[in-house]
Amino acid sequence: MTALLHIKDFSAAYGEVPVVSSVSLDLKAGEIMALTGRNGMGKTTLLRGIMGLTPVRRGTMQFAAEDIAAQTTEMNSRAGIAYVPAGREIFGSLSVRENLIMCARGGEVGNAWTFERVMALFPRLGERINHGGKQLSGGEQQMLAIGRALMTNPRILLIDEATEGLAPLVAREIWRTLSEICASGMSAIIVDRDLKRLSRIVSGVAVMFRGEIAFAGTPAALLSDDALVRKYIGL
Amino acid sequence: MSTFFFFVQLLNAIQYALILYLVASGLTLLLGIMGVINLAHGAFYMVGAYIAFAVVQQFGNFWLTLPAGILIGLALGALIEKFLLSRLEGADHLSQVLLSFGLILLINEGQRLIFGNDPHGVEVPKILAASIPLSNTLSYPVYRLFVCAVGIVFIIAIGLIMAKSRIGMMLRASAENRDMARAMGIDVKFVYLGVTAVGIACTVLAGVIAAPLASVYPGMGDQVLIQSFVVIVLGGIGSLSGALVGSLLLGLVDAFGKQFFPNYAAFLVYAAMIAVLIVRPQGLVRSRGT
Amino acid sequence: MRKTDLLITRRSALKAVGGAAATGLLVRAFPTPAIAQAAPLRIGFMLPYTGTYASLAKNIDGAFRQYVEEKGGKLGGRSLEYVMVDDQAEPSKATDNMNKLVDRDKVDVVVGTVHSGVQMAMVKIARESGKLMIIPNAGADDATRSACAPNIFRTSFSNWQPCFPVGKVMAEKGHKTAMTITWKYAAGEEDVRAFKEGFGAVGGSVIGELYVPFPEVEFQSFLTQIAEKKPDAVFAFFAGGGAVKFVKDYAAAGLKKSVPLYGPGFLTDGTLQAQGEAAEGLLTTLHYADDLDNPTDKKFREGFKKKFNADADVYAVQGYDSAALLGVGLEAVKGDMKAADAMYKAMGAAKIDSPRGPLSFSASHNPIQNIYLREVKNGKNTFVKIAHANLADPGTGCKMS
Amino acid sequence: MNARLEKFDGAFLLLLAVAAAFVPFVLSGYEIKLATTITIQAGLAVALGFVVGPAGLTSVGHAAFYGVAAYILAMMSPKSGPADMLLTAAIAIFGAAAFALVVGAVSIRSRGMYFILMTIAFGQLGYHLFNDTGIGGKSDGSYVQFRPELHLFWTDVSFDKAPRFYMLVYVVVFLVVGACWWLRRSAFGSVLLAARDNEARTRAFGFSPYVVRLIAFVISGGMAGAMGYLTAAQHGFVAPQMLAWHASAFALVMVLIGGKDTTSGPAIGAILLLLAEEILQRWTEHWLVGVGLIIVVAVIAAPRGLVPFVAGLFAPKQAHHG
Repeated sequence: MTALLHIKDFSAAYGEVPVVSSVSLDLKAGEIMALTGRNGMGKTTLLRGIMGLTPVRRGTMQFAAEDIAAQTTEMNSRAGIAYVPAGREIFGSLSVRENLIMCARGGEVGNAWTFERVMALFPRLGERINHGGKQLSGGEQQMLAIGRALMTNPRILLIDEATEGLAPLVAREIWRTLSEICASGMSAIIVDRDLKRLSRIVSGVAVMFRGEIAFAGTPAALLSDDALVRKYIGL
Repeated sequence: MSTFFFFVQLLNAIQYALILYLVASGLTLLLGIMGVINLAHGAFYMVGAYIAFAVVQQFGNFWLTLPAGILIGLALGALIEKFLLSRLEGADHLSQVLLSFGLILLINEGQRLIFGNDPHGVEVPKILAASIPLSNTLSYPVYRLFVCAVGIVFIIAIGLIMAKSRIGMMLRASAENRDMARAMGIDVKFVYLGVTAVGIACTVLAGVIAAPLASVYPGMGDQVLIQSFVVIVLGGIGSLSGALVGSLLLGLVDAFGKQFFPNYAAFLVYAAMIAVLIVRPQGLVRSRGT
Repeated sequence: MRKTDLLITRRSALKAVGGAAATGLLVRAFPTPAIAQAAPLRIGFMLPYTGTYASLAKNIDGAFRQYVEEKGGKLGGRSLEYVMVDDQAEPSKATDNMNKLVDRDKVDVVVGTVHSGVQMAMVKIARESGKLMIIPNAGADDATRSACAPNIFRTSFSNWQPCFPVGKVMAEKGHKTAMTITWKYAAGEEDVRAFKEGFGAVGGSVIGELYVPFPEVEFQSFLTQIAEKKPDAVFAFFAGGGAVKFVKDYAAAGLKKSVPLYGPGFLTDGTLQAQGEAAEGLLTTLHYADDLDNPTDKKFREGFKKKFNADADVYAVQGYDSAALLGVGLEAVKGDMKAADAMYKAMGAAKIDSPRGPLSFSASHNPIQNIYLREVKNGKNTFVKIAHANLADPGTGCKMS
Repeated sequence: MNARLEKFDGAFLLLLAVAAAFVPFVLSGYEIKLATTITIQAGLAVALGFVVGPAGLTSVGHAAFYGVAAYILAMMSPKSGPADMLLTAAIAIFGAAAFALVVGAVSIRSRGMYFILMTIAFGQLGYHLFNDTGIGGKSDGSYVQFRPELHLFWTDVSFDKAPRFYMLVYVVVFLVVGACWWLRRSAFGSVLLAARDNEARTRAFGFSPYVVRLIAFVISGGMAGAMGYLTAAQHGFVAPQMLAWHASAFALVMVLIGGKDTTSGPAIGAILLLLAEEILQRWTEHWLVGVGLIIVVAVIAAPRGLVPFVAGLFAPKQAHHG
């Protein structure tokens, strides 16, 4: 089976400064991958690159066997890539309901994400359905950002900093829903520093260091090597 | 000042505010959603008035001017976005200011080449030509009430579209966070095309409707431009409800300023704007895109 | 007067290296004027060929040429050539534009302009350079009062002239109180002052003065104030697009029936077609009317119509008379402009049979002319009567040396 | 600014300075007056370019500072003889700078579009101040009857003669342009750039971006005032339109055509635009179409301006970065 997402020698830069260089990565349909590493190592840039928000400087990038390196962000979104950015970036001037239904796009019959299904996944959002986006707590904003991404019925979910800055209780709820989403057959790349939680839902993990992939393998292999974890993740 | 004339001035203020709102709403959409500062907006208002003049002269029917104005406005807006504004993507406000300044010169000279320099009048349609007597000296033209009605319908319509429709949500989302809107699959380029077309069509329509009131003459857009900038700054850039508040405020300052401080009417408008911005540097109504 | 110009001799040798300064080369694409007496006289038109007043410029320029053509293309035995500069009615560029005519194009006579602010800048240069200047429209009182000069003539009017007689007209109609409304700019204020002087002289009182910020055209609030104060009559001065809108708004507000509107003729000149029904019956005063029954006017209007396929108006008359006045001067000196004193003397004493009626000049070189009362009938400013015969501007403060 | 552009910038300035020095020797009459006007406008454009470029402030109100200084000269000029140049110039420039301080203090609190609109509003306020009130002669403008004289200890220097007045303008504009050139390269210039590109870093270095921008704005406003003073002295006439936003926008066009990130750019923009106007006016009554087209084409084709564009033509071929 060919990869759903195929990245080879991807490089990106801000101005003159290279941020990501020669990254190669493959993700099969239904596969969940963790992306981790210290701050400023290029994880966000890689995700933005896949989404088309950061221009590809070199390399190839294919999604569902289509070349997407030169595609616009909105074309990528329609092709089935959804993005949950690190800062949540929900639309503060829109209510919770509006944030969701604005993004709705039809999916596979029977398995499509609908407004009701997202509500069922995040009951807490249901309580705040008419509140403005800016009035939500951090955890609620993250739920909304994930829900919004689901409403586009993507084939792959890119989640940056899934639980950063959230209270432990809220983080636990996010993890619960993430595993539920992943279990539904969705592909995903999840960026987070919580290796333990990650390892329960992902099948592979990649560690970024100074713009390159320094380690790729199973979560177990990474966790068993303390030196590796200390060097690249700093726990 | 008697209570009666107080209410007449209030009516004047509201009626003026509604015309201003028609112009300013298009401008604020461009500013808020696209971040484009368009000095040529007043020139489009003039284009509308000349369309009304040309259509009435050609076909003798005022009601044809409304669809004509809307269609030409949409086309003009789409062309300008497609061939000019879209090329400025990533450029700063300076380029926009100057591009639209260049457009002012081109539109003004184009008007002179086509229509010449004489002022023209556009007859009020027969059905609206009457006046309603208010006192033994003063009456109120029905056409002005018609303009009020159009303004109110427009406010409700655009308010509903922005607040309730998915297009409205998309516009607000695009205005707030362009990248995320694109990441959610919104074709921002297309949105921009639509917004420019609609924004300019609003202004052209305002010019069409104002033509029987304002008469039609070269350079008539200049004053409107500055006034609608004041409206937008008062209300907060990109905010339609803010533009409404700003229009009403300016209408009141204008009507009552001329009554009570007749010698300083011109100052008052700018003084009001500067005063508001000293207290609230981002305008009275802060939220964007609503 | 001090001369500031032409103080450096032309150094042809150095000019050869003129290329060093980019400015020089690009601009020197026009011929240097010949000096010989037989050469055509250079007339410099400085008029607002673009912008709000462009139609005025067109008529002034056109009628001037019409007069010259009627005289066989020559005045005082000299043929004429024209240089045109667009002053854009922009005072901040006025000096540069006037310099173009005086220094660059070396014209013999400057004819201009329409806008009072631009005119005042031109007056300064005319005074300093001693160049003959004929004002074909702008009415700023000062141009033929405190700033008057032997070489400055006006063939149009001072702002004072058409407004002063309005008071008398109102009094004759039995009006005792009046309000004034105009733009807040110098011409408007001069007009109102003249009206008040005239109205006061016949015992009328002005109970309110309204000033609209220039060039705004939102009158509704002011009209409400007029309705509230209920004067016997209103004196209004606007021009162009503002005049169109004001007259229409005034009628639409129902004021036309209850409070009669008067004003100087600019309120209805060149704007009647646009004003339509709203202007019918308005009484205005001016030094011209559309149907003055005199032979000169008939001939002039026919000629103008033939040449431009448009009706002549007061601005055209002013342009026509500018040429006539210049003709009187040149005739007196046989086309020799070096005899400036004699020429100006002849011009000052000129008695011109103008389309507007008899035209002569006061000591300050401002027209002495009839001011007519006109009524708008069927889209024409028709003659009613002479409101003030042979009215001369007081010329206050003019010290001609 | 990269090193190549900087070299070009310097070379252009030198070229302009040398060429301009020849003006009184090779030109005469009207041409000297035209050169004087262009030189003054070039000075105004460079001063404006200093806030538009390094400070990142798109001011559409600079004509107000220019006009205020012009009016100060008109109001201080006696009817009977020339005014004292040093005194009136000092007060005019100080007045313009003070006005810039007020406008800046309020406007710079706002960013982006608000700033632009605020400066337009202040400019219009200035226009109405002179147009509507009795200050300085109302809408018909006001005269400077005699060109100011420079009182030195031993003699009075008159600038009535056009070449000599040109030389005065040349010296003043030379100083203004030189000051802008130097300021852009000084430590102050670096802080200004930092405030434009990365506010947080400026704060980290202990500078308030607001204060830094305000200082630049006031300096530029004072320089614009100097140009307004010279214009009033040259023409002997001032009018409210000098302050209106159209005039400000025109100055901005000059800045953009030449290139806001250089010192020479705005000056070159001023020269080209005014010459184009001069030539187009002789050619057609609808010359504004030409000016409009020049502006639109310039914005689309060379948005960074002519000087960077020319410098780019001489750039060594580089590997293309996406």
